[in-house]
Amino acid sequence: MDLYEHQGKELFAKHDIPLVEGSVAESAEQARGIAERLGGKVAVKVQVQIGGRGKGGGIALVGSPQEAEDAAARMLSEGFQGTKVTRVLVERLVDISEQFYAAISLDRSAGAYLAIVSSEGGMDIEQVARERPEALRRVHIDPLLGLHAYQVRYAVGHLSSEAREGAAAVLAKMHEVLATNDATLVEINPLALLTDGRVVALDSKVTIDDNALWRHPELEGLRATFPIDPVEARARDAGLQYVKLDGEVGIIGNGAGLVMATLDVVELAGAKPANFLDVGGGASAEVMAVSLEVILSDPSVRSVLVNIFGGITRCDVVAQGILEALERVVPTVQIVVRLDGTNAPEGRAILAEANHPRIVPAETMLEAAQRAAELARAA
Amino acid sequence: MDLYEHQGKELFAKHDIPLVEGSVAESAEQARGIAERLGGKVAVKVQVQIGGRGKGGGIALVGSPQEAEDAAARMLSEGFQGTKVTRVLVERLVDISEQFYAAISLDRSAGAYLAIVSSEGGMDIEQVARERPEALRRVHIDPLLGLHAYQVRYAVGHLSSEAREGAAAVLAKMHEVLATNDATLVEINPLALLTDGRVVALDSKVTIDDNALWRHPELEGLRATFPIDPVEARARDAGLQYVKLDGEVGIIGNGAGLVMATLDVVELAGAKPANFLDVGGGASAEVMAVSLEVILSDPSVRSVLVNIFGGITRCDVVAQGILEALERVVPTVQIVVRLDGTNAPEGRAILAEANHPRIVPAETMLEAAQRAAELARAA
Amino acid sequence: MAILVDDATRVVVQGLTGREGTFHGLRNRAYGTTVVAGVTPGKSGRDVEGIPVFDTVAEAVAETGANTSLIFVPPRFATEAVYEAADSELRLIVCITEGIPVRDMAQVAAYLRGRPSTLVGPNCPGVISPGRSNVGIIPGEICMAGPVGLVSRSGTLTYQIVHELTQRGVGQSTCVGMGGDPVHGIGFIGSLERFENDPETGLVVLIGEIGGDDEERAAAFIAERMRKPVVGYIAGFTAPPGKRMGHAGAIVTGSSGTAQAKAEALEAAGVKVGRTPTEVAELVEGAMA
Amino acid sequence: MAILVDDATRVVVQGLTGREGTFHGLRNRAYGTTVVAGVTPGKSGRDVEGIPVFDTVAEAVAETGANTSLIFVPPRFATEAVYEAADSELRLIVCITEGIPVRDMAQVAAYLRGRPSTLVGPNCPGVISPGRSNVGIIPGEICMAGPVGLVSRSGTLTYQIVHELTQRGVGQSTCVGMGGDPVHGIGFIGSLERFENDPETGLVVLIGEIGGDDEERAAAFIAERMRKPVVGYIAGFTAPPGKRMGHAGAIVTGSSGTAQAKAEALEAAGVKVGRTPTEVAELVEGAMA
Repeated sequence: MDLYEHQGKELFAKHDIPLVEGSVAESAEQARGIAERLGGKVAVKVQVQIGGRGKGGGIALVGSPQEAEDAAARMLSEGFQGTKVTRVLVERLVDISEQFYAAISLDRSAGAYLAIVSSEGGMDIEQVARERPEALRRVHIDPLLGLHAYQVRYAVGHLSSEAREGAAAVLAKMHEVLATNDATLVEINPLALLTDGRVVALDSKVTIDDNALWRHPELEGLRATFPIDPVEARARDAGLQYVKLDGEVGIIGNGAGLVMATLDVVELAGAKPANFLDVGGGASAEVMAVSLEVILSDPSVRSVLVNIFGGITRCDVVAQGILEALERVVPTVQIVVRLDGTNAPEGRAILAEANHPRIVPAETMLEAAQRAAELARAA
Repeated sequence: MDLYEHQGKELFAKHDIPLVEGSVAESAEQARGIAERLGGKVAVKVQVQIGGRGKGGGIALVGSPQEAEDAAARMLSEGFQGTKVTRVLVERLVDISEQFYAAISLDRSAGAYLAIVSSEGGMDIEQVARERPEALRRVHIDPLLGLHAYQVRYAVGHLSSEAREGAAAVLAKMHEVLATNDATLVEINPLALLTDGRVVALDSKVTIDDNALWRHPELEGLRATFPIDPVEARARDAGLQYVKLDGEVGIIGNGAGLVMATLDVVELAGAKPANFLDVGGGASAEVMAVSLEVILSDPSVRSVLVNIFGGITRCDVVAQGILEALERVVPTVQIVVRLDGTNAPEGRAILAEANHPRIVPAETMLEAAQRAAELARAA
Repeated sequence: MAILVDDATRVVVQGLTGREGTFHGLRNRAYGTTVVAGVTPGKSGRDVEGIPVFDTVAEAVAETGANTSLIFVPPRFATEAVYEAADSELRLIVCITEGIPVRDMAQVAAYLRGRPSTLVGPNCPGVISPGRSNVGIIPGEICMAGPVGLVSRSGTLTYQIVHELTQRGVGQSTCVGMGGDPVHGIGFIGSLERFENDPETGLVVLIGEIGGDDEERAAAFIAERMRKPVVGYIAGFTAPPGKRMGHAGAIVTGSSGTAQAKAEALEAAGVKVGRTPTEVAELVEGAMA
Repeated sequence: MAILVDDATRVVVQGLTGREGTFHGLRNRAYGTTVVAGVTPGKSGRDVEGIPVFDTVAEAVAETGANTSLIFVPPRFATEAVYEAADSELRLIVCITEGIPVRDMAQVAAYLRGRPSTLVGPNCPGVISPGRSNVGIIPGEICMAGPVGLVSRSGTLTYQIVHELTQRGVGQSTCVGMGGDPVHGIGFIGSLERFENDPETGLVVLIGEIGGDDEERAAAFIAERMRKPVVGYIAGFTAPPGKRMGHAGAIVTGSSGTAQAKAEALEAAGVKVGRTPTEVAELVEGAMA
């Protein structure tokens, strides 16, 4: 679960990571009020989970409460790069002396967390890593022992001497944030040395491990504040992974790898996926029914491909779910169904017996993808 | 640092390990009062750091306050196996159904802690381990992860089913005691299942890691309550390891291994050590002077052997310390001095120049031991 | 021979008395796997259709000589189950459980370093050596014994490819479902190394997906150390960057980690990479001919 | 050759700017040891008689190619220093510090499992390969180069025995002061194994003392694996038994821990055990003749 900048900063504040004074506004009037309280000169920042806000007009540096109000009004009405904006963060403008980058994230290949500090920040850090690797220092953090003082010392040892102590304190607290909240990423870009000598977090990116949210009910609650597509909301409420794309074939599969392979094969067959949904392992008839309803509720879908390889999932149960869905919604498109693995003959027999006009059975994955692509093109 | 039974039980109480009701008495009258409060039927137990109290008369099971007073009076006046007794523990008598043994201690060869639970307790556990090894279960405890629930489950899995839950809770709390207090040993023998179903600690042995006492000032304070020989107290105040023995040669050396080897060589030379004192590494002249004073204050000493192999310790400094001591005390015995290693020639020269009548220089460790043994026999 | 599981495998199922544990434990036994014990705290003395249940793995091992664990335990308790199996020095630990927090797994990974147990998973379908032993949830009926070693980050995609191989009459020595979680036990390299040393394996199929750099590191290993042919497949050529794909292992992170980059790395190491599961099966068939 | 330290040893002294660190760091350098760096947090940029000081071991290693650490850091910070050295994958870490809590060392020992660094100590005099490199506080002037490998739990007792060997003209390949703390790095077995494989070592002297079962386990190793002759010494035949040793210790090891038991175990493994340091030197001289 990715947190918004202001949510990440609220976590930072709990762990005493120095921040710039500011508040969240949900309306232009609120933004004006905050700007007045902060003395007029403020930054207004869209709260979205997309990078590149600075270049893309998502951050306005303004000189008066009126300008803050105008900027907020524009952001809240226009959105940002196609994404709806419901909140802006209004922060006091500060005088920056130097900008750094600091992050702690999971290093999958090491099976451990990795702290990264760059002496250059406020820009695309991947570019810095490619072009000036010496600007970055990395230390692995033992998951049982945590972050040692010597590691912090090393990680900030290449920063300017004025910034080192403050940056060291921030890094240690970033690890506290990570460990206390089961985060898999805590990133600050830029981490800034101000002209008054303080080292403060000007941005925040925090990702919480979804698998650990049961340990953090207070964070689980944040999800409710995220703006979300109603179709995605329905899928999520059913515990399903649904993703909207921009093609025309709706795709249901079981297991992330098989779903991705299905997307690939559909594209090779000359069509584009409209969306996809992973029913996961052991899907019930009810789950299949909801899945099909979700997929069909997307108006851009011209055909549907159901690609199930039964393991824990039983194909007879899948077939029943498909038929249940067809009692609840009346599809306007054809549904190609390919069933294999556990109880596949039984599943195929159930569909054959139902003989539903919208169901198109297929023998293999490749054949199913080609059939769905043809149907989408024909529709 | 070894704790007395009642001190260990005070730690246990803090961690909610079930105990039998009782209090410490420093006089027979106090013991009577406690017995009255507990209803008369009590156990009176000498508080000493010696095993075998049960067989040796150190525990009296009595039926009335008067008997408790009599038992306490006897123990406090007579001592226990030659050791002075300043306190007794008076505890309510309980009905025991079964007796077990539980301990967590350092396993040096594994570099980790080891929990041991025996289904037979209340007796010599080493004998149980030799004769009925199947009565013992052992689990190693990872120093970074602590004691897992499955380990506790396994460790108590061979106890009677009535005792398992209670014993599991005690074992988990014993580990808490160990980890929280930097103990290297937490032992309960017997751990008893009472007829009322409770599992309680009837005894306690707790050893605290001396090197970790700075983390536990509250425990460091307990040491002040230990009865101690005044000579030992003087050595300890100077940070020296002094041990009283029952022979006639006083021994000073640097380093535990060299001191032990010196004891051995003195015995092979036909004498017995009266005491020994390890000045450790880098001894100053003052330390040497105090050491010699301590050793000479023991009236059973007939000769002294100073055996120093300089590493960090400088032999010239040692020689000066010996001369300083001889200005402060007037020895009645000969002092054999053997100096080797760092600055040995300078040290020997200092002693040669002083030409003190009580100082007998020796060239080698073997020669020094033989000389000291001869002098002791001759004295 | 085969790798990881074979005729000598003796399985203790941690969580045998749970719904999934019972279902798959019995299914594995029906396949021919030697399932000797189950573990569920507080249920010692019972049995599941003749499989005795113990309170602890240590007791199960002492009584039955189990050398392999199969874990079906809810995610909050699953890492404890792995520690327990590791403390009994089982040679193989297969953890099916999905949804274990990353931090817990990172601690397990640190603990397992230098210990004798090999972990497969978590969030994986397990390991099967067709005709011998099936430890996990891979449907045994889609497999057949033969010379192809297979290792995969994905579950159902593995079934798909195994199925296509079997339909062509190409059998498998061992199929390893390593799982897709960010922190996991055995990976491509550990599996490839074992297949390289396994006399019954003639060719290896490696099934990867977008995210991370496991495939790139596997490519380096193949170039340096493998003499047996390897056929590859990468899922996710058309997956949208940055969108969650169902498990954390499938997040595209910037430019590296794409299916394209992975396929190119493998091809540079001499691996033939199929663009569809069917093409993979065809490549294998061709290479075996 | 020798073991652990040799001409390729490049030492970083952690705690170089402290009193003991400076004294012994310079003393080791004067002996001929390649001392390349010191580490003291907050003192980077300074030097100690030409030895550059860094804030961290990582920086010291990057700048100077140090491969061995010598630790003189107060006990409260010493285990952090060991972790730091281990994280830089130094091949050898010699920790002189005395007084480290057992729990802290047990955690270090768990951390070092499966990592490439070898730890000597703590609470030890260090390691010397006479004429080549001295990393620690063993007085170099009492040693001479030769064929005897020596490993000891004791400090000054080691000096005594080395001294007696040298006085007889019997030199040493390497002297390992492993330290006497209950939880420590390299022990008898690790040292014996290295000496067995070291072509320059012809005979090994093992110096033990009462307590624990290191000597008994060393005896088992010698019986099974050593072909080179071993001469032993055990201190503490006449030491008073612990006033109150909990019973757990004796159950843990299954050994009484007495000098007598240890000497017998060694003799049963073919080790000649001297009763005095002088006798040890005589036995060695006889065996070399």
